Amino acid sequence: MTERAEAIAVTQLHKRFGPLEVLKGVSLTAHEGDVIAIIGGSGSGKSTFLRCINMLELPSAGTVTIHGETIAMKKDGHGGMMPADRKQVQRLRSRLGMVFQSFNLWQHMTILENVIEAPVHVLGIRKDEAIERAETLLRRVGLHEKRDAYPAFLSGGQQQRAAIARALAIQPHVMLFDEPTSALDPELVGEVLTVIGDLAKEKRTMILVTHEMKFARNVASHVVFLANGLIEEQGPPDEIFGAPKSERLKKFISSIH
Amino acid sequence: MTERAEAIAVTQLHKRFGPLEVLKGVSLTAHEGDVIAIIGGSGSGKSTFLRCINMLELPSAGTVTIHGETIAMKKDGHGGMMPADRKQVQRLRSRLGMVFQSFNLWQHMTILENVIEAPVHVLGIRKDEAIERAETLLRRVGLHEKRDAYPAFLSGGQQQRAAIARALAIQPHVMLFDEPTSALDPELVGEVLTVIGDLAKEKRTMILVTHEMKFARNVASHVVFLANGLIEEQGPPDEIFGAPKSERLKKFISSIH
Amino acid sequence: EQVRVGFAAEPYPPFTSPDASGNWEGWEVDFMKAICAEAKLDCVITPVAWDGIIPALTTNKIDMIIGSMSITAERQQTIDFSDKYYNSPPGIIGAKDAKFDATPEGLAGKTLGVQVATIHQVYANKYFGAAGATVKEYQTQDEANNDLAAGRIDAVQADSIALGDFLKTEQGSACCDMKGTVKDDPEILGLGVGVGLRKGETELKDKINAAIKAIRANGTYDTFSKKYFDFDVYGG
Amino acid sequence: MADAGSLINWSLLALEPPGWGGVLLAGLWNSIQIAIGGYGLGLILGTGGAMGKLYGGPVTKDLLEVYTTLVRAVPELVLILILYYAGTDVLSQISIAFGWGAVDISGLAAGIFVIGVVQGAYSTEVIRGAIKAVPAGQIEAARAYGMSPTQIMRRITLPAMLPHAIPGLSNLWLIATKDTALLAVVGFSELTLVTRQAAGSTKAYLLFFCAAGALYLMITLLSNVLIGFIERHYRRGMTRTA
Amino acid sequence: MTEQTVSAMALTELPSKQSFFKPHRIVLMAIAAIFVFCVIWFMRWEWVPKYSGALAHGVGVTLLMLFATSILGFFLAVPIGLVQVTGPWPLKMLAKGFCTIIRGTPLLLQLWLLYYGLGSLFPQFPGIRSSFLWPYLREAWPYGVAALTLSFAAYEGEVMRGAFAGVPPGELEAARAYGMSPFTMFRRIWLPRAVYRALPTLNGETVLQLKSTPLVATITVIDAYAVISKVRQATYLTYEPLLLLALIYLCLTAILVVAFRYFESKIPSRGA
Ligand SMILES: Nc1ncnc2c1ncn2[C@@H]1O[C@H](COP(=O)(O)OP(=O)(O)OP(=O)(O)O)[C@@H](O)[C@H]1O
Ligand SMILES: Nc1ncnc2c1ncn2[C@@H]1O[C@H](COP(=O)(O)OP(=O)(O)OP(=O)(O)O)[C@@H](O)[C@H]1O
Ligand SMILES: [Mg+2]
Ligand SMILES: [Mg+2]
Repeated sequence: MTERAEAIAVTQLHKRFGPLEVLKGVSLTAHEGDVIAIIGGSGSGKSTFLRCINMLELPSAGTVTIHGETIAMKKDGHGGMMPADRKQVQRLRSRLGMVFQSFNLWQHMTILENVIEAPVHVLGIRKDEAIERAETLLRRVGLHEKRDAYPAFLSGGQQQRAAIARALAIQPHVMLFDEPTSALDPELVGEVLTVIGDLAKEKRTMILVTHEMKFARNVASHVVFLANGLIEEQGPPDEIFGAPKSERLKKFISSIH
Repeated sequence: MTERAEAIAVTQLHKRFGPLEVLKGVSLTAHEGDVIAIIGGSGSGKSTFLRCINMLELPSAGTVTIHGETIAMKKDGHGGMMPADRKQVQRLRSRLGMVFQSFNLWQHMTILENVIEAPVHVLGIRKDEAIERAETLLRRVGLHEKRDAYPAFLSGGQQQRAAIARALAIQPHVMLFDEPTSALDPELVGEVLTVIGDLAKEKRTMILVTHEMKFARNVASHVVFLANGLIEEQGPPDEIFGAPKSERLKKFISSIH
Repeated sequence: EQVRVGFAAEPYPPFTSPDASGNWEGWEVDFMKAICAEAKLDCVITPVAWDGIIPALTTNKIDMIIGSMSITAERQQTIDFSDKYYNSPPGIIGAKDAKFDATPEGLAGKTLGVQVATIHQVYANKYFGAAGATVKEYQTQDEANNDLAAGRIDAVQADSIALGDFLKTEQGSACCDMKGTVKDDPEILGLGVGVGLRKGETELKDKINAAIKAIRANGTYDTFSKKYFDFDVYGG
Repeated sequence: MADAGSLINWSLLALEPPGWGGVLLAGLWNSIQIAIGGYGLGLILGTGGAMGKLYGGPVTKDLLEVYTTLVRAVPELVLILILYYAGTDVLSQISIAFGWGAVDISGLAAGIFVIGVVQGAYSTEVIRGAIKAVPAGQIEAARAYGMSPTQIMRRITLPAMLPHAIPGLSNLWLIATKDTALLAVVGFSELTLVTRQAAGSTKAYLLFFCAAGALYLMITLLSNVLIGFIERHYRRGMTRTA
Repeated sequence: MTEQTVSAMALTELPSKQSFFKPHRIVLMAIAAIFVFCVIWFMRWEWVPKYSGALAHGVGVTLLMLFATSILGFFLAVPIGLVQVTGPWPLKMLAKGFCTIIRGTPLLLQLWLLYYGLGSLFPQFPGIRSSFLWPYLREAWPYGVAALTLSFAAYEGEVMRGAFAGVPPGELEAARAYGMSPFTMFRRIWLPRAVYRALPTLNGETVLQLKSTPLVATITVIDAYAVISKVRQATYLTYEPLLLLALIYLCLTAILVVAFRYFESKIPSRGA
């Protein structure tokens, strides 16, 4: 365990929206190869936590360290914080592959164009090389024959798999998933979970927010239960699901099943 | 039974849409006070039959007699039939209160205006009198306090009850219901069925197309099973539901439960 | 019976121009009043767009044109004219500090402004345009003058009386002076200015001709002309 | 230069002569009259046109299609010239043919006619779209209660389509007010032409064009306020999201 | 027939694509053909050859005006639309005010204001008169281009505002999440996405712009309309030149519409 490098370290993350304190000091470390599942009730701050990691939300306090590099923050004028160096944020973001609940594929580009966009225009990879790599990825998520289709013509499950390929294309250190299946019809959930499961088997570092408890139990190496902006309990999936300690978690697990 | 007058008599009604013959000769008589439930599979022609009664669809052959007055038909140029006298159709229509599956309340009028529209502008009743009567009706369907609201601001159940009040306002000889509850959420179905049930208790003549078998069994005096454009079986509800004879009806009833 | 008298809706001093109360005044307005009084016609002033004034006449929007319209053979194919009621040669003005003559050679390479649908437009295109001048066509005389004063064009060809009036204004006297009159070409420049009439309305034409004769004979013509000109506008 | 001073000579805008304010306002009044008249005529033509396009026979439909296509494809300026000369000519020919005698079409009437015909084509499309947006069930319900076709049109279809038509119709009104300016090219004394006259007579071009611009802008802004009221009134039956 | 008259089906019916040549159409077309024949036969067209060169030139000027001002106007419209969506409030107000003023006043007036109003001020400044710009400021077309460009920018600016605002925020967020800089995100995602959305409206606006170009003739630019005006004055014909002009614009509009349809068809319809 100890020999594996730290992929992401978050310390004492606070986030408030006006009067509402959504995160009240959350610390979490993901080593390389970890698959961390974040669970918790609606409004418990799961999405906010994930979005703070890549600065889509600016934390109010706390630090985020990605692959050993801490994002430098400075005070903004209004009592919050903002990145001191925009370029650093852009660089570190390109090491995190985010997959959104609602896919957010770029509708004006074909699937292939979606996948090569960030490699070419952010990482500066040559276009033919990017295409080659993209085709491999699309084949892996089973979408190779759809590469020239526009997102609007794909089913939700296919769109989400394309979004996963897009995230993988930047060869991220860590993949972040925010409820990647909750916008899908039940029949389509399976295909996306299979792809994510395969990634987990490859020991790719992942942090995923999910409501699919069975899935979390199967693939996660570590489960974090967020409640009221704090980590109420964490541990290996068997412990969390098999022998929950806190009352809240017990109630949460029973309500889910 | 025999002393009661004929409210509606339909004889040998045929209806074809291009090559498709939807009704292949349906005859039905409703006496005053009858509550006739029409049941049948999807596409069996129930709606078409109901719509032919008030000439929203023009029958291809057959006669419709309302309260002893037969709608005069003539040949149109294309092998079909059309009413010989438009005025007669308009007059007879105003004796039939139709309640649609999708309510079809007039969106630009308040509930009260919806209810008085036909009495004032078709029957020529004085406006204050119409309002008085409308208020009574709205109170009866439990919508009195909503009389100045616009339909878009009402729930589906409330809208359907308003539509029933609107149909009752013309003091129709016969009420026609075409699946009045199937556009409603399950929780709202109850309120509408209660209102219709009350009407049935008052011995108001009604023909209703419905998928609510339990309801049909409770309120109908006579049940008609349409299949493939013909009346496959008809009789009192207990016979139809309790001891169906034809194979089709047996299958239909078992599939519903 | 009402007779609608059309002329250009834009200022064309000193012949027709609107004043601040919305009335029209000028020599031609006085002339119109005089002949209408003489011929016992109930005339109403109907300003129309100059470039559409002949269509306006032929499509019955107006009944006659009193708008400094020269009698030319070409126009006579479409409309009729009364006898002439004034005549003045076309002149050319230009910026004071520019030295050139009102000849094709003098104007070569220069930009010359004219009003559309006038004899000046036809003339300028035939003589100056062909000799290397750029002819720029304006909807109204006033705009041509204004562009000359603004230095956008080098010269303006127009009726010498109208130009003289412009040169008397503050703007005109500051910028420009008369460069001379152009060589005559009766076929284009016509035989003076007449009242435009629809073809075939001979009765009206006779009335007008009689009225013109009458006001010239009884001195009315000279009386109102004196208010504007110190020379004989009727011409030779 | 002489007009450097007159650029800010506000007295030129005085309402009484020698100020030209009165003339501008008279021009504005003419513009408004034409806009209202032309818009009204356009609405009548548009309603008729929409009916014809929706319920008319095949010949009516095709003819109306030609009308709306032509009018929408040819510049207003050209249409105004054609209609001003040819249209009014044809009108009076028709009137003579019917034995009503030559109609004396005033500039105002011609302006209203011209703007009206142009507006008619646009409102036809707006109203047609709005009528098509009325749910078919609403009309079916009216038929089921025994309303006659004209009653349905008057009581149900037209009022029900209004909320859908109002945005398009308000746009058309703003276009109508601005299109009146094009009548300047046929010499009609509306605001733009009198502005040109005033500017030409006084050489204070900038002042008068800005003043006229302000007047047009005022019409637009006032109309926007009014349209807001109307829209709120007619959309009261619709949900906020609709 | 009444049932068909108010038939609910008629309300939802799409334009029938069946046969273009229905019996009544053939009759109508025959009538139209007779009409066209009458127009050609009985009206005077002998002037056409004489002016065809000038007319071709005029159409060229019209098209040049159209394309120059649409393209320039579009480039102006992008920032105008953008600042209304994201800009700081002073810029937002400025853009909004600009759109309101331009859209609230007639283009003809704007044109005259620029050419006769502003244009007659310039020569009063000797500095301008002696500058290299003067040869252009003397001409009429720069004013025409300026007025048409501003007008297009204002109308299209409103369209672009809607288009920018309509791009789903999630797609922009995705761009940020992959480390795009704000400029890259704008160039690669936001702008193209907004333009695709605006394309159908752009078609309509361009046709409107074409229909506005003849106004430049009133400030001495020789476009197709001006050439026809010249014909009218030279020939004293009332109808024929105008009919030809209408036909020319009809063809130009048709070409524009077809061209835009072609571009639109290249874009995924469900995606746009
Ligand atoms: N931009 C924002 N402004 C204000 N409040 C916000 C914002 N984003 C989130 N919140 C609030 O923060 C709280 C946590 O939100 P978050 O989306 O992180 O919850 P979640 O755990 O992801 O819930 P869910 O399972 O429903 O997605 C909620 O109460 C939410 O209303
Ligand atoms: N206007 C029409 N044109 C062509 N076919 C039609 C039309 N209206 C109904 N049909 C066809 O007629 C058949 C019977 O339709 P109808 O609506 O009467 O069935 P139904 O018994 O009411 O079914 P459901 O329970 O689904 O409402 C169906 O096959 C339908 O597709
Ligand atoms: Mg969430
Ligand atoms: Mg049905």
